Amino acid sequence: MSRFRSPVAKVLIVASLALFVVLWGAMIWTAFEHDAVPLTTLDPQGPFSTMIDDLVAPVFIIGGMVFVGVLGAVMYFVLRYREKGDDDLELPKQTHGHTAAEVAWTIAPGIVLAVVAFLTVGVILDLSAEEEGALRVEVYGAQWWWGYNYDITGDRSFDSDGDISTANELVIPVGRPVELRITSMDVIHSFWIPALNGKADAVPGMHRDWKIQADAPGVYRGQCTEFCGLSHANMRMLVRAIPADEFDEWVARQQQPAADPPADNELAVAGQEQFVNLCASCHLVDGLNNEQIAQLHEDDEFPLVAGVAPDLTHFRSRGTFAGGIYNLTYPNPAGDDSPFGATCTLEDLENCGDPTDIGLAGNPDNPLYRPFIEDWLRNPPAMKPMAAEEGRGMPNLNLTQEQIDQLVAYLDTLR
Amino acid sequence: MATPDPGQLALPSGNGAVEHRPLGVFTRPSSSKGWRSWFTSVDHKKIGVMYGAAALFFFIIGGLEALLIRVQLWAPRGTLLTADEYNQVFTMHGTTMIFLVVMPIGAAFANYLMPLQIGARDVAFPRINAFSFWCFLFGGIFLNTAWFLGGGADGGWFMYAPNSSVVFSPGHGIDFWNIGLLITGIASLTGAVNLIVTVLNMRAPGMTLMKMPVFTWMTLVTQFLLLFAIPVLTAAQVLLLFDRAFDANFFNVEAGGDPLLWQHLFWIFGHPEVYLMILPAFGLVSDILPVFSRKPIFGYPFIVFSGIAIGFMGWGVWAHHMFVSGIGPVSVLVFSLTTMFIAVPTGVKILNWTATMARGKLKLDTPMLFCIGLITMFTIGGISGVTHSVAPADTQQTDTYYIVAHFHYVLFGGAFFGFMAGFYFYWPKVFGYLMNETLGKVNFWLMFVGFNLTFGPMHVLGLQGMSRRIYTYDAGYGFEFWNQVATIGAFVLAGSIALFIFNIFYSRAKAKSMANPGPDPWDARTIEWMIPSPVPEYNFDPIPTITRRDDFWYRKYGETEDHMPVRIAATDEVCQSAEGEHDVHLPSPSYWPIVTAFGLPIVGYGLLYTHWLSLIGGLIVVAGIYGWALEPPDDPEAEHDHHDDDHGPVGEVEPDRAEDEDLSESEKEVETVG
Amino acid sequence: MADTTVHEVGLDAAAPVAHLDHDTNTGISNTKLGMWLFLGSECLLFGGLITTYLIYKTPLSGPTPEQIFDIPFTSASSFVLLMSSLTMVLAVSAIERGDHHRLRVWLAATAILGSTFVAGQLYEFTAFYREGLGFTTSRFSSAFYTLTGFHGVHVTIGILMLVSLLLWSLRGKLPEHRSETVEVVGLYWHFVDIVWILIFAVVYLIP
Amino acid sequence: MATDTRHFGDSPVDTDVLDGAAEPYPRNRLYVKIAIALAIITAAEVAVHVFPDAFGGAGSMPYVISLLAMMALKFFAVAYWFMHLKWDNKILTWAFYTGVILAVAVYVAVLTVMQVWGGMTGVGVDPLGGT
Repeated sequence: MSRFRSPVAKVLIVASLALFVVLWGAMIWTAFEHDAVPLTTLDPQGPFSTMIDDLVAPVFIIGGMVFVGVLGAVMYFVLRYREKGDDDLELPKQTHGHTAAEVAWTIAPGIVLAVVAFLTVGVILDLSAEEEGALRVEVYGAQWWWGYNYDITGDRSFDSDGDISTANELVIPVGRPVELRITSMDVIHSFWIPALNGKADAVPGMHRDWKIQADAPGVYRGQCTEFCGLSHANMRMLVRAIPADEFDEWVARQQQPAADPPADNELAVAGQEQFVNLCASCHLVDGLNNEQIAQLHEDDEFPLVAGVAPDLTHFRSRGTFAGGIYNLTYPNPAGDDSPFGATCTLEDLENCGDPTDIGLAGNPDNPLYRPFIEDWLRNPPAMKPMAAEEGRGMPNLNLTQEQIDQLVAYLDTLR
Repeated sequence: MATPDPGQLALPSGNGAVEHRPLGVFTRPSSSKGWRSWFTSVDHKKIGVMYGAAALFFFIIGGLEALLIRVQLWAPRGTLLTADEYNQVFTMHGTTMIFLVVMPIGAAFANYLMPLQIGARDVAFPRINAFSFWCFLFGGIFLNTAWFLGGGADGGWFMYAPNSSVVFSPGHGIDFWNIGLLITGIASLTGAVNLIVTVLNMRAPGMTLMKMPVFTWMTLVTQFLLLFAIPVLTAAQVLLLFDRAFDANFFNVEAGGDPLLWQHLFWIFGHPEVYLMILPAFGLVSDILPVFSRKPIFGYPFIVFSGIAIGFMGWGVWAHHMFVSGIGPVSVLVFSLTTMFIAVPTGVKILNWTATMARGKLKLDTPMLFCIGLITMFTIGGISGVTHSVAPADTQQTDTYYIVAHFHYVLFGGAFFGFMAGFYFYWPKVFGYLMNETLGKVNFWLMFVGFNLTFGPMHVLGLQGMSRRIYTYDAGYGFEFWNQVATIGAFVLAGSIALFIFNIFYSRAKAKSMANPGPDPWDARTIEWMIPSPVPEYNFDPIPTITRRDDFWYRKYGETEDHMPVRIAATDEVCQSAEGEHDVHLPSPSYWPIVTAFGLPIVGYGLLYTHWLSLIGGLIVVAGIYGWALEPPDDPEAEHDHHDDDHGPVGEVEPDRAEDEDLSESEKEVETVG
Repeated sequence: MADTTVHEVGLDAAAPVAHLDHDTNTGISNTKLGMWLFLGSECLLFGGLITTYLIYKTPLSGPTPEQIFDIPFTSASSFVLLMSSLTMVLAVSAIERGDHHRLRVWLAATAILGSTFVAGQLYEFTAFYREGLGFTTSRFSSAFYTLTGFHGVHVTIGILMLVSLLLWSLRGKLPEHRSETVEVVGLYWHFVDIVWILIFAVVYLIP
Repeated sequence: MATDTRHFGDSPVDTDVLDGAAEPYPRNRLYVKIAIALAIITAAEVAVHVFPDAFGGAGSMPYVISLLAMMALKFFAVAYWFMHLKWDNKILTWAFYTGVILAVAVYVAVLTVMQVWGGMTGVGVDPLGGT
C-alpha cells in the first residue's frame, strides 16, 4: 500500500519533479535577463542600488546552496531509506538524537548569519549616510501622483525664489547624489526607482530622507509600492537622469513662470480662460494663479485629502501625464536613448514610434499626442479609476469638445 | 467530578436547600446524537470537526478570490475586475486565508487532537470551547456578509492607516473587517486560555511536559502566542474603530495622529501571528514524520526548544515589516539582526526532520509525501525570508511579488502542506475510514506542481519589479509570461483541492463496504492511536498512565540495548476496545455558548446601521452569560452512573461558575467596543 | 463521586483554595489558572492603550493634560479604588473561613467603593468636557478617554460581577467550597486596581 | 508537578463555629497593614507631584524615577499579597509576569522606535512641508 508500483505513477512522479526542476531553472535564468524588464531590481544603475545588489547576491548564493543541500539530503534519504517491498520487516534502529550534531547545526547557521549580519550593518549605515554636494528634492505622494519640489538655491527650503516644482517625472543630473525628503499629502505611498535605490514610504505628517543617484543618462521607471487605495496600480513615476549641463538648462527653463499664450493663438487664449475657470482651483500654473492657490493654502483648503493636483507650469516639458501612465507626446525616434531623446517631426510621425507604448515618450519638442489628453479631459475617471466625488482624483467636468480643444491648445503652450 | 447538587449542600447560611432550575426558556439539551447536537455540543472532538469544516468552507471562498486575482492578472490591462473590486478581493483573500482558514485549521487540530494526545476527556472549559468556535464562525460570517452589504474591505489585510480611515474608505467594508476580526479575536483569546489550561492542567498521569507529543507542545506555544498577540491587535482595532465610528484622532494626521502607530501595533500582533500559523503544522509534521520513518523524532528536546525559541524571538522582530516605513537606521539595524537570527531555530527544525528520515525505513504514504513537501518547500520560504532580513535588500523586495512568493511558500508550502499531511493522517482517527491512497498521491503531486507553478514565478516577478496589490499592469514591463504561468498553476492547485474534496466523498462511499481501519492503521507512536477510530465520545477508558515519550509505541515495542525495536505486544492487546464501558461522566451540552456568541455579530450590525440593534445584541450576550452562569456545567437531571477512575486529571468540567467570569471579560471587550 | 461531595465540602471548608475539582497537574484549579492567563493577556491590551496615550499626550490644539487634570480629585478616587482592593481581599478571606456574613459586607463594600470610583470618573469626564475636552478634540483627548474609559468599563464589569456574587451569596448559592469563585473575581478586581495604579502615575502624575 | 497549595498558617476551622461571627483571621492583619502601606505610598506619590522641586522639578529624571518606583512598588505589593502570588503556585506568577514583562519590553521598544522619550515631539505638524 505504501508504494506506487504502476508505471503511470512513476511517470507522474518523474514528470512532477522534472517540471519542478525545469520551472526553477527557467526562473533563475530569466531573473537575470534584464531586457524589457524596466523595473528589475537585479540590474542596478547607481551606486546605492549597486551596494544593495552586491550585498544580496552572496545571500542568494548561500541560500541557494542551503536549499540544494537540504533538498539533496531529503532526496537521498528518500531513495536510500525508503521501504522496499521485498525487504524484511525489521524496523530501523531507534535513534533519539545526537547532541553534538544538534549543537553543530545550531552554531553553523549562526555563523553564516553572523557574516551576513556583519555585511548588512555596513550597508545600512552607508545607505543612511548624508551625501556631500547633493541636490535636495522634496518628494510628496498624493492620490495618485507624485510631486517634486527642488531646492535649487541650496538654502534648504523648497519654496524660495528660484526653487522649482514639478510632478510625476523627476529630472536629475547624472553622477550627482540626490537627497530626497519624502512625505505624503494623504495616505501612505512608497517611492521606488528600482534601478537607483530601494523604496521608501511616503508617510503623511513625516519627512524622511532617502537618496538616489544615477551613473548614466537614462530613463528609470518606478511604481508606487505601498497600497494607497483605488488607483494604486496607476501611480507610477519616472526619473530622467541627464548630464549636468543639460540639467542646468532644464532648471533655467523651469525657473521661468509660464508665459501667457501668444495673442494670435486664439484657441490657446480661450483655453487659458477655461483653465482659470475650471482647473485653477486645483492645478497651479506658476505666474497664472499663484495667488489663488496661495489663498487656498491659507484657508487650509488643502487638507490631507487630495484636492491639490499636479503643478502644470511646464506641463509640456514632460513626456507622460496622469501619474506616468499615459504618453503626452509621440515617443522618440528609434535608436536614440538619451533621456529626452531626439526630436521627431510632425511630417515623420511613423518613425516616432507607437505613442500607446506607455512611458517611452520624452522629448517635449515632439508633437503632442492628442488622443490620450483629449480622452483624459473628456472623462478622467474612465482613464484611471478615481473617486473624485469623495475628493480623491480628478472629476469628470463634462467638457464640450470645444472646451477640450481650447484647453489642449493652452496646455500645449506650457513649455 | 460532578457538580454537587446544590440541594444537598448544608449551607451555613442562606435559605437552606436551594432548588436549582436552569434559567431561561430552554430545556437543557441532552442528546449528543443527531444534527441538532452539533449546535449545543461541548465535545472537543465535535468542535474540532466543526472548526475544520468551517475553515475548509472559508478556504473555498478564499480560493475563489485567489482565482479571481489570478485571472485578472493573466494579461496586461485585465478587465475581469475593476480596481475597486480587485482591492476588495485581495483584501478579503488575505484576511480570509489568515483568520478564517489557517488559524482555524490550527484550532481544529488543536481541539481535536491535543486532548487526545495528553489523555484528557475534554478541554478545561468545554462550554467556553464551544463559545470560541461559534464566535469564530459568526465573526467569519459577519466579515463575509460585507459582500452583500456594499462590498468588502478594501484596505489590504494589513489595513494601514490612514488609508483605512473614513475619509479614504467611506464604505462599510473596513468596519465589517474590523468588527468581524474583533469577534474572531474573542474566539482566539478564549480558545487560547482554554487550551493552555488544558495542556498545563489536564495531562494524563505520568505525562510530564517533556513526554508530550510535539504537536501538543506546539499547540501550547501557539496558544501562548495568541494569548499575548490578540490583545495587541484588539487595541489597534479599537483605535481604528473609534476613529471610524466616533471621529477619534488616533490616525488623523492633521490632529497629530501617527500612521506608524498602527503599523507597530499591527505587526507586534502580525509577526507572532505568522509563527502561530506555522507552528501547528510543524507540530503535525514532527508527529507524522516519525511514524512513517519508523523511528522517533530526532532530537526531541531541540525540536521543542526551537519551537519555544521561535515563539519568543517572534516578539522581537515585528519591525522588519517596516524597513521602508521610516523608522530610522538604528531601528532598521536592530530589527534586521534579530530577524536574521530567528532563522537559526527554524533551521534546527528542518535539519532535525531531515535527520529523522535518515536511517529510517520510510513508508511513502500520502501523509509522508506532504511532510516531505513541507520540509523542502518551507525551506525555500525560509531562505527567501532570510533575504528579507537583509534590510537593504528588503527595500527592493518588500511590497513586490517576491514577498507574495515568500509567504505563500511559508503558509502554503509550510502550514498548508502540514495540514494536508494531518488531514490524510488523522482522517481514519476522526471519521473511521482511510482516505484513498492512490487519489491521495495524485493529490499530493498535483498540489506540489500547482503550488510551485503558482508561487514560484512570483519570485521572478517580484525581483523584476512587479508590485503587490496592483489590479493591473501594462505591457512593456515583462510581467506577462510568468503571470500566465502563475495563473495556470492556480488552476492546477484548485484542481488538487477539488481532488481532495472528491477523495473525501469517494473514500467514504468506498468505506461502507470495508472494515473499520482499527485504532492504529499506521503503526503510530502516540496515545491517540490507542483508542478506537472514530474516537468514542468519552475518549479514553480508562485514562492511560504514561511512562515515556511515544508511549503507545513502547506499549507495542521494546528496545534492545542497541536500540533495535522488538515487538512485545500485539497492537490489539494494547489498544482500547471499541466495546468498552460507556458510562463515563461527560459535560452536558448547552445552548448558552451559541446564544452568547450569536449576540456579538448583532452588536456589530448595530454599530454599523442602528444602535438599537446593538442594544438588542448586547442584551442577548448578557442574557447568554447569565443563563450560562446559572447553568451548572453538568446537568443534574441527567442520569449518570459516575465512573470512578483510578487516576488523576480527567477531562471533566469545573463545577465553578467562575469560568463564566472569563466569559464576562471577553464580553467586556465587546461591550467596550460597542 | 457525588456521594462523597458533602464530605469533601466539610473537609475543604477551611481551606483557602477550593479543592472541589479534580487534582490537576499543577495543583491549581483550571479556573484560577485561566483567570491568571487572561490577566497576563490583558497586560498587552492595556499596554497598547497606555503606549498610545504616551505617544499622543501632547495635543496639537485644545486643552493640555496640565491644564485639565484635577490631581487632588483623582488622588481621592485613586485612593478609593486602592482601598476597594483591601475590602476585596477581606471578602475572599471571609468566605475562605466560611464567614458568609462578612463576605457579604465586604463584597458590598467593594462594590460601593468601585461604584464611587466610577462615579468619580464620570464626574471627571463631564468636568473635562465642560472645559472643552471632547472625545474628538485632539489626539490627547481621544487617547485619554479611550484609556481611562476602557479602564472604567473594566471596573464596571467588576462591579457587576461583585453584585452578582452578592446576590448569589444572599440566595445561599455561594457556599464556602466555592470560595474560589470569589477569589477569582477578586483577582480580576485587583488587576483592575493595578492598572489604575499604572494610569495614576503614568497619566496623571508624570507630565 | 502537583504542589500542595494548602500550606497556610491557619488551622482548619469548623464552619459552624465561624458562621456569622468569625474569629480574627491572622492574615487579615497583614492585609490591613499592606493597605496602610499602599495608602502611604499613594500619599507620597501625590506629595512628589505637589512639591516637584524637591525632586528636581516636574518631569526631571529623579521626579519620574521616584514616581515610577512607587508605582512599581504598589503594583508588586497588590500582586504579591492581595492577589496571593506569595502563597500560590509559582506557575501563576509565571503566567502573569510573562505578560507583564512582554508588554513592558514590547511597548518600551515601540516608544523608543517612535522616539517618544525626552520631549514629546510626536509627529510633524506640517503635512505639506515646503510646498
